[in-house]
Amino acid sequence: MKTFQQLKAEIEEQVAASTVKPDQDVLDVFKYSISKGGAGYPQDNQIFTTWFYGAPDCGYVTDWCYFLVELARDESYSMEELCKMARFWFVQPSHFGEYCGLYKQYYFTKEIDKILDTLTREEFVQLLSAFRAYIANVNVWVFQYMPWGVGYAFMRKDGKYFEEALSLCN
Amino acid sequence: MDWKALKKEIEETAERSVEICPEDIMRVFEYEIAPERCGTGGLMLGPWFEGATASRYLIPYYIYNIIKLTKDSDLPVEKIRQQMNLMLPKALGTADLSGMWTVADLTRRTMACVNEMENRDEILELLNALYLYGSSINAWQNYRVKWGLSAAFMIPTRKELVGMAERSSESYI
Amino acid sequence: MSKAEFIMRWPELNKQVRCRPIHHNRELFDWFMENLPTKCVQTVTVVAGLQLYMQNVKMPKVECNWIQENQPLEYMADYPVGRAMFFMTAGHVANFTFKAGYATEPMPYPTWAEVVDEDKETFVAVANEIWESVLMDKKTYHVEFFAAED
Amino acid sequence: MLRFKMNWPQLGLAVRCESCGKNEAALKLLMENMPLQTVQGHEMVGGWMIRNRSIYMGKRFFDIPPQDMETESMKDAPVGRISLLFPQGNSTEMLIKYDECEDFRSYVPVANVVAEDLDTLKQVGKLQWKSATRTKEVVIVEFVVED
Repeated sequence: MKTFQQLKAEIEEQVAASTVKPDQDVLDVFKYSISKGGAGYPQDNQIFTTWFYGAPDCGYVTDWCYFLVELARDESYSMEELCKMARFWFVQPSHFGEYCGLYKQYYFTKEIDKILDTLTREEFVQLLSAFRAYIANVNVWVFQYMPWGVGYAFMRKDGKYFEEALSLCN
Repeated sequence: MDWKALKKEIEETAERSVEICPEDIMRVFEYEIAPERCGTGGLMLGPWFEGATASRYLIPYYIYNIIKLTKDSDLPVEKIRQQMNLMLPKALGTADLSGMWTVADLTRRTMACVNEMENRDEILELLNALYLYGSSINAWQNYRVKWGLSAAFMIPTRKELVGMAERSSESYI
Repeated sequence: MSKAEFIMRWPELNKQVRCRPIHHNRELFDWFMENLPTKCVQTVTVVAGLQLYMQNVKMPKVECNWIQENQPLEYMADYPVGRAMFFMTAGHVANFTFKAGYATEPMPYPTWAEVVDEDKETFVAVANEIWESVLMDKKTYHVEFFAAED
Repeated sequence: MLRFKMNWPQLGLAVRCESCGKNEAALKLLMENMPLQTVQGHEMVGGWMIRNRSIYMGKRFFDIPPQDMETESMKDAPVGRISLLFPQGNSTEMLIKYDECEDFRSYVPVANVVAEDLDTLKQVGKLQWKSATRTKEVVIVEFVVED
């Protein structure tokens, strides 16, 4: 079991490593389309649904952490309650993120889970803040690699568009 | 704000959405209709990806967790309110901006109601109605997204990756 | 003893199968039975494996009084075809899947029911037909649940 | 007046930024973390905005509670507005409005790109949009305090 300092340092190291250089997990899944955990294989060997559902489950861990840190400011929440909410809120989506190939973030989730009950309120805030910074980097690279240009084939439409289309239908 | 009337409206909307695909989903995911403000550059892939996610988190994930925590940890009314007002606004804004107007409207009015209600069981009744509706939105989105797009993004197997590596010298750059 | 079987039926396909309890989570099965009849739109999971996905199932009569963290779990990749698990179920809304084929998701869920062996072939055929629809012609299917005796 | 610069070394472009009279304490905290750099992105739902999804605040922990900061919707903000989203602890997102947009979501405004540099900002915004939707070039932005 890592100490609070060791784990925070390890997360910060990963933040530094993925700030301007690609996060390896995101590179694998979103640039190379590798299905590391088997996601998408049963559904026609495609990776798009893994991107669509896997990326946000991991990405929204930033918001789960944000909420937990805000609630930690409120002394009426005991550490026990904060730890329970943390486990209710981000362990499962982080685990799904791992299945989608984003291994490192779930490794951190498991390490955080191990020491969660030993943390002081301040350590809880510091550790989740560092973890949130790493997930934010994962988000950066996900949005960097997502093929947004495909959207040019699915452009916003309005009444005028469909009126013109209708006129061409008969 | 009459919470019973709102609950009835949400339940009727949810009941309808068991049978037929909700209007938000047909408008945004099927017909790609959106107002000027929705979708940077007019592209719908952003609203699809972020809009579907925001509406999935807005009700299925956040309301689900508030209901679950209320039951499991005996969350008092003021903490239900605190968590709603903390967790919902950001996702609500993105869902609304992405064209999920009914989802955003019903959620906004539920928040306004809960901020005035005192009886926890009644709050849970209202949140339950919203959770059923949000689950319907989640189900129909899962159905209506144009998954045919997936065919353009195939997973290379280990063997194919090795094959590509062997041919890499053939690549122009 | 509460009724120990429910029917899962797809009206648009005019097909149905029988479902019974499994070795654990019998109280979850009974809770589901107490809330029948009910129904929802039939979708499928699109990442983890071939599963029928029921995300908006109204549980009108008895509120959910359990959480998955307190229940025995099984790993989705391992449990048999035809078995059901509960996912984000709370209050008066159930959310669950029935495994219909090859699944790679290695995550644990509370399993609670299974299609009877004699009906598994029908079940898998229905699941595949609905999966094809989600990917291609987007027909709408519903699924209904009612106690076996009704 | 607090001042900093945004540099895009690979584009050979830079713009000057200054406090906008709102949330000055938040801007001070952010600037105590400079110099810093991040991979720049683009907003995909709300309109013509550069979106930096991970501004790492590793030197100075951001501890201003949200209720102590003024918010504003992006559609009401002037072009050139720099705003934060969920600033907290070691991380914040940052949105930079470089052209018209109708995004009614609320953000924490902290700075403006100076008027003389708005054309340069718009040029960078368009390059970022081209990267996001076509070229996928990785664009790094640097933030440096100006004395």
